[in-house]
Amino acid sequence: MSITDDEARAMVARAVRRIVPDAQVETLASDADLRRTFELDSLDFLSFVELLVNDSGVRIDEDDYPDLTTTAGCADLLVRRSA
Amino acid sequence: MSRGQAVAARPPAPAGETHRASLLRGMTAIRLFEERCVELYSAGMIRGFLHVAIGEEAVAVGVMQALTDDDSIVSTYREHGHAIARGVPMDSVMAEMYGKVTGCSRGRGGSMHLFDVGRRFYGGNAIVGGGLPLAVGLALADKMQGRPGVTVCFFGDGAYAEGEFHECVNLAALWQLPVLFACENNLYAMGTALHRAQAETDLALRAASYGIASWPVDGMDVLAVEKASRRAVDRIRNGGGPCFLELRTYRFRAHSMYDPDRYRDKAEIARWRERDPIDLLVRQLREDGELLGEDLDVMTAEVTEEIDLAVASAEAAPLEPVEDLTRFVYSEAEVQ
Amino acid sequence: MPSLGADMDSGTLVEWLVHEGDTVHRGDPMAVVDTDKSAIEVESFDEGVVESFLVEPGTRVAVGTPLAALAPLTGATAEAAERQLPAPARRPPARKHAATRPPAEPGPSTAARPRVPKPRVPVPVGAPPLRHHAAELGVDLTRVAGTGPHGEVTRADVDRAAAEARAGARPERAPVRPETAPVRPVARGTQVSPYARRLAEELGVDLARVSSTGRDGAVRAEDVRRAAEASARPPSAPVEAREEAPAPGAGEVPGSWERSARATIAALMSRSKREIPHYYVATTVDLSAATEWLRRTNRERPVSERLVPAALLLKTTALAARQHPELNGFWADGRFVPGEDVHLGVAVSVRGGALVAPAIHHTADLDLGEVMAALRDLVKRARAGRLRRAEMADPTLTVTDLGDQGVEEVIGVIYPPQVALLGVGRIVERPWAVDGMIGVRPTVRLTLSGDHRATDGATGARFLNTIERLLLHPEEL
Amino acid sequence: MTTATVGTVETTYREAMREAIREALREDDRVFLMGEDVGMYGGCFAVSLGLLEEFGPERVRDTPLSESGFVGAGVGAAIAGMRPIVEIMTVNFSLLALDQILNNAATLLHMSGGQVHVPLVIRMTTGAGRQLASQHSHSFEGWYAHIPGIKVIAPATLEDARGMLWTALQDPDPVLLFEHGSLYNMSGTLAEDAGHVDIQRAAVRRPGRDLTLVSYGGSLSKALDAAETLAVEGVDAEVLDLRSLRPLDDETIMESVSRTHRAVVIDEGWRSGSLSAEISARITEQCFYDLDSPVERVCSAEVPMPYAKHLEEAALPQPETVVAAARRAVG
Repeated sequence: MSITDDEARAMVARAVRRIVPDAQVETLASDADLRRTFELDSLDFLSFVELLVNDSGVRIDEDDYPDLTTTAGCADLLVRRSA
Repeated sequence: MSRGQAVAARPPAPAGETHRASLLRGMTAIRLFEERCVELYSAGMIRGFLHVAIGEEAVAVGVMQALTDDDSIVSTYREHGHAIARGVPMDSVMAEMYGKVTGCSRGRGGSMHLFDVGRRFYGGNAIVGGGLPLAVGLALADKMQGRPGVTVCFFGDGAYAEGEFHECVNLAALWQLPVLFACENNLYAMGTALHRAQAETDLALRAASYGIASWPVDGMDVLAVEKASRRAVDRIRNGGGPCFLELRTYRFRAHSMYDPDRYRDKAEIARWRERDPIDLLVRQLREDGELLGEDLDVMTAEVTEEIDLAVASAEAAPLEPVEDLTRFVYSEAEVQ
Repeated sequence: MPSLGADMDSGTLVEWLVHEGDTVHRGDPMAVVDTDKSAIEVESFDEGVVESFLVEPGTRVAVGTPLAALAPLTGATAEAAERQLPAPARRPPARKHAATRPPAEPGPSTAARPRVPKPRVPVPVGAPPLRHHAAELGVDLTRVAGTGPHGEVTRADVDRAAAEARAGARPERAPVRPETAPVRPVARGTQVSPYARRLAEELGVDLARVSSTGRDGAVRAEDVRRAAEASARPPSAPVEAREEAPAPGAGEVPGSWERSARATIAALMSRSKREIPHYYVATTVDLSAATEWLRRTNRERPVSERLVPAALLLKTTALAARQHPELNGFWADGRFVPGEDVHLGVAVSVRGGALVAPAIHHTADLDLGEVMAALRDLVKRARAGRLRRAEMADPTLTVTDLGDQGVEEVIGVIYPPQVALLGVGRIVERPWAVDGMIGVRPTVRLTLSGDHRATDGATGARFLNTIERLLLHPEEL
Repeated sequence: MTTATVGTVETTYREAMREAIREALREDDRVFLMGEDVGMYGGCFAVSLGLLEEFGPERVRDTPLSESGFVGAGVGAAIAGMRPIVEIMTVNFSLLALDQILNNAATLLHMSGGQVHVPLVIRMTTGAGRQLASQHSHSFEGWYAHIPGIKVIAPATLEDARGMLWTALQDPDPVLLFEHGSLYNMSGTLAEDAGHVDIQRAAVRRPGRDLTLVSYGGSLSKALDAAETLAVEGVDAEVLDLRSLRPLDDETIMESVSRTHRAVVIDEGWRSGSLSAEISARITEQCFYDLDSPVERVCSAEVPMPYAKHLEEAALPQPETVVAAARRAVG
């Protein structure tokens, strides 16, 4: 079933908050670099990707990582892949 | 609290006092004792809950006439009259309400839980209907050990609605146990009039449905109560099975000291006061010449003095040491 | 043998109610069976003629054991059976729990008389006179305060008076008090609270040297903090050298836990620099084979089992530590003590600045998937403050991977009492000469800090070369 | 209730609870109040005074003294779509109805495979401290909090007395609401539009750093008093009000204890097998590595409650015994 843009953004926010509980996700610009803003190391980022996959059911490979630097990027990928 | 206390601890009746005069003395003792309690409660000397039976004295005195030392009594939280009529000394009842260690329950029971095992007075019970199963148990033990005792269980029209009443009367009838179910029907369960709690208000009629002898009795006439009680207890002692007496009586005061008594109209109370059990007997004794001139005043003075002594000794009596707080939670070694 | 109760697994045949050759219909009672709870009539579920009994009365058989053989109704007997059969007798539905019918009493029934208990002779009124009891205990009745009704002296009062008289001689064992007084744990020897024990681990405080100031003799957090601060100050250093904790309000004041963790690390690092003569050797390793292998492997693995480069580096380091045991152990009492196996310490930065280096046990024996899982679990628990004592206590060699923080080279300080530390930088695309040709390769810079008391630079260099060789053939890990 | 400053009213715990019942009766015609002497008598503790006159005998129903009978009837009415508020005069008499509460109210949903809901609220007065002796002074919240299938709540403040009932009535499962007998006369200010409150979260009534005092219902005020005494001695105690006894809000409890590293649980039940025992076990299970001293418990002495005042006070948890326990915990 396809995912709307809002649903995708919510999934991204939820995933970030699960990794960094006190993250101010609401005020985050949709083009801000997630890894730098929240100091996500490679393990955190892997967990982040894992959460997105579980939530959305969409397949994400390492080659997709470059698209996942920002919230907008993540959301677009989720929407595109689930259509 | 030693066991096997001699029963009659009240000062002996003056020589030559007729039986009916002694009934009057008994009722007067209860009336004056409870009126004093009301005063002491208002003065803050007695605390917690206090339920007086002023107006129902004929029931206590009348029923007790039919009992011997072998018989047992289970009462309710409106129990001062039953205890005193049974012979529990006034000073130990008063001390109990002062919370003193010389009280009949060491100050741990208070007005609602008076105990005197020596006189087989197995306490008041604050859970309405809570005493019924105890009475059935006591009667069962007496019967199984071949003891001649009868167990009287006092309870009110309120308890009549409890499931436990049904269970216990049925059980007693089923096993033909020596129980006298003494229902003190004062028409009110705290704030609920009988007709608002019972579809059928003739309690004696309904009790008969359990296949036991069951009579209504004028609970304001001590002689009628005595006659009915003797008839019932004799029937029980001769193996006639449990009996039910609906003692139709009335309490002149509220349910308890807390009760603003909004649920009864004054006219009804006035009507019942015209049949005050003490006035009824006094009038009769005067007509038959058994009560002359100031005999009543002398009796009243004697009883009042007895109450004064009881209050004085209660005030002077010691408290239970706090270290004893956890005693008697389990039976101690020396209690056989 | 039917099952007649939820907890029934066998039954005893009591008697037959039919004879061989009888015709039985559905629902006819055929036998009586005892189920340990009661005897129950068993009915036939079929029609037929009783051919033979398979079980003798009195024998116990498991549920399901056939009891009798029924021959099918032959023509003649079938019609006969049909005719007398009333309207099809519906078998009474089997009651959910077995119908307990009164047992068919074989002999003259002696209704069991309710057992009348032996009449208990009521205690004779008036137990032995109090005077006699008092005399026995040497108690003067006149001086005893009575607590019975209206002041009467009771037996308990006499006993209490006697006990007070014997106050000098302590009763051998206090009477067992019913469930009233809470039993307070008395601290024997130096008992240590769990929180204090955890703090001691983090602050590197040796509990044996901590004295308790707590009222019940237990060592508490405060005692451990005081000990940590004391050991952090080198005894000779003048007092003012101890820097005060930042005044509250100066920026974000780290919570008490972080402040204490900071104190721990300060103490540890100062001791390391004071006591350990560090030497450093470094090399840059070509990771193209490793990263290519990783990408191919990860494509087949579900996201939950995907590997990160750090796992690869940990595995190769562990294998290298096995080949160079002199770097894998501790410096204690002036000599090198080898670790009994390779337990790699992984430096984890906990949000809020503190740093802990818990161990992955037997790292060399784990396959890459297991190393990855252990790494993820360790980091998660470290950040939640839920590390186990063992993990904190004994890493044999520590790896600090600050690649994620973006630095290319890490020249670290060894964690005493270990004798080596591997610093790992960021994976960087660098110009790289291979067979005289220039290309671009993903590379990482590895730096080994070594304790010169335990090993020399040459050992460190050989260790790094081993790691490099292992990384060229990732498929063999 | 009298209007104090703008937007708030001077009221008592009893009046706040009465207003909650009145609101429920007014807003939802499925709601009715049933119990002994709740109508003509106005309620044994005068909580339902005036409600019979306002809503009539159908919606404010006096019952015979048959606890098992009328509590069971409440269960039936709830199943059939009503939202009864059954008042059992005191927790002491609830033992007569324990079978109906446990074997019916708490169990029907599960037994019926999720078909039968019992949206029933049972209110009971609880606790000791008024010299009512052994049979009238019990505190069985811990027993009921043991039963799966029901929720158990204990309003200790005016806001909770006013706001918990409505939320409980919306709950599809039975909710037992315990009112400590000593709280009825508690007075204070309440927002005029004080609304409905949640019934599952604990609340920090006094933030602190050095230890956590866990309490509920009638014990909350004793914990707050103890905290003030401790403050003078330089010990900064955090006071938690559980509000919900089943389910227990573990998250709030553990967050606090893992921060303060010490815990004292105050509970009027008897120590053995009490609610405080459960809370202490959970703290030891979930915060073991944060504990700097054993979890302390301040409970009633394990005796039938005596009548005499000095004995009852000795038997009950008191601010002084809480302070003593706190000192032991801080070590």
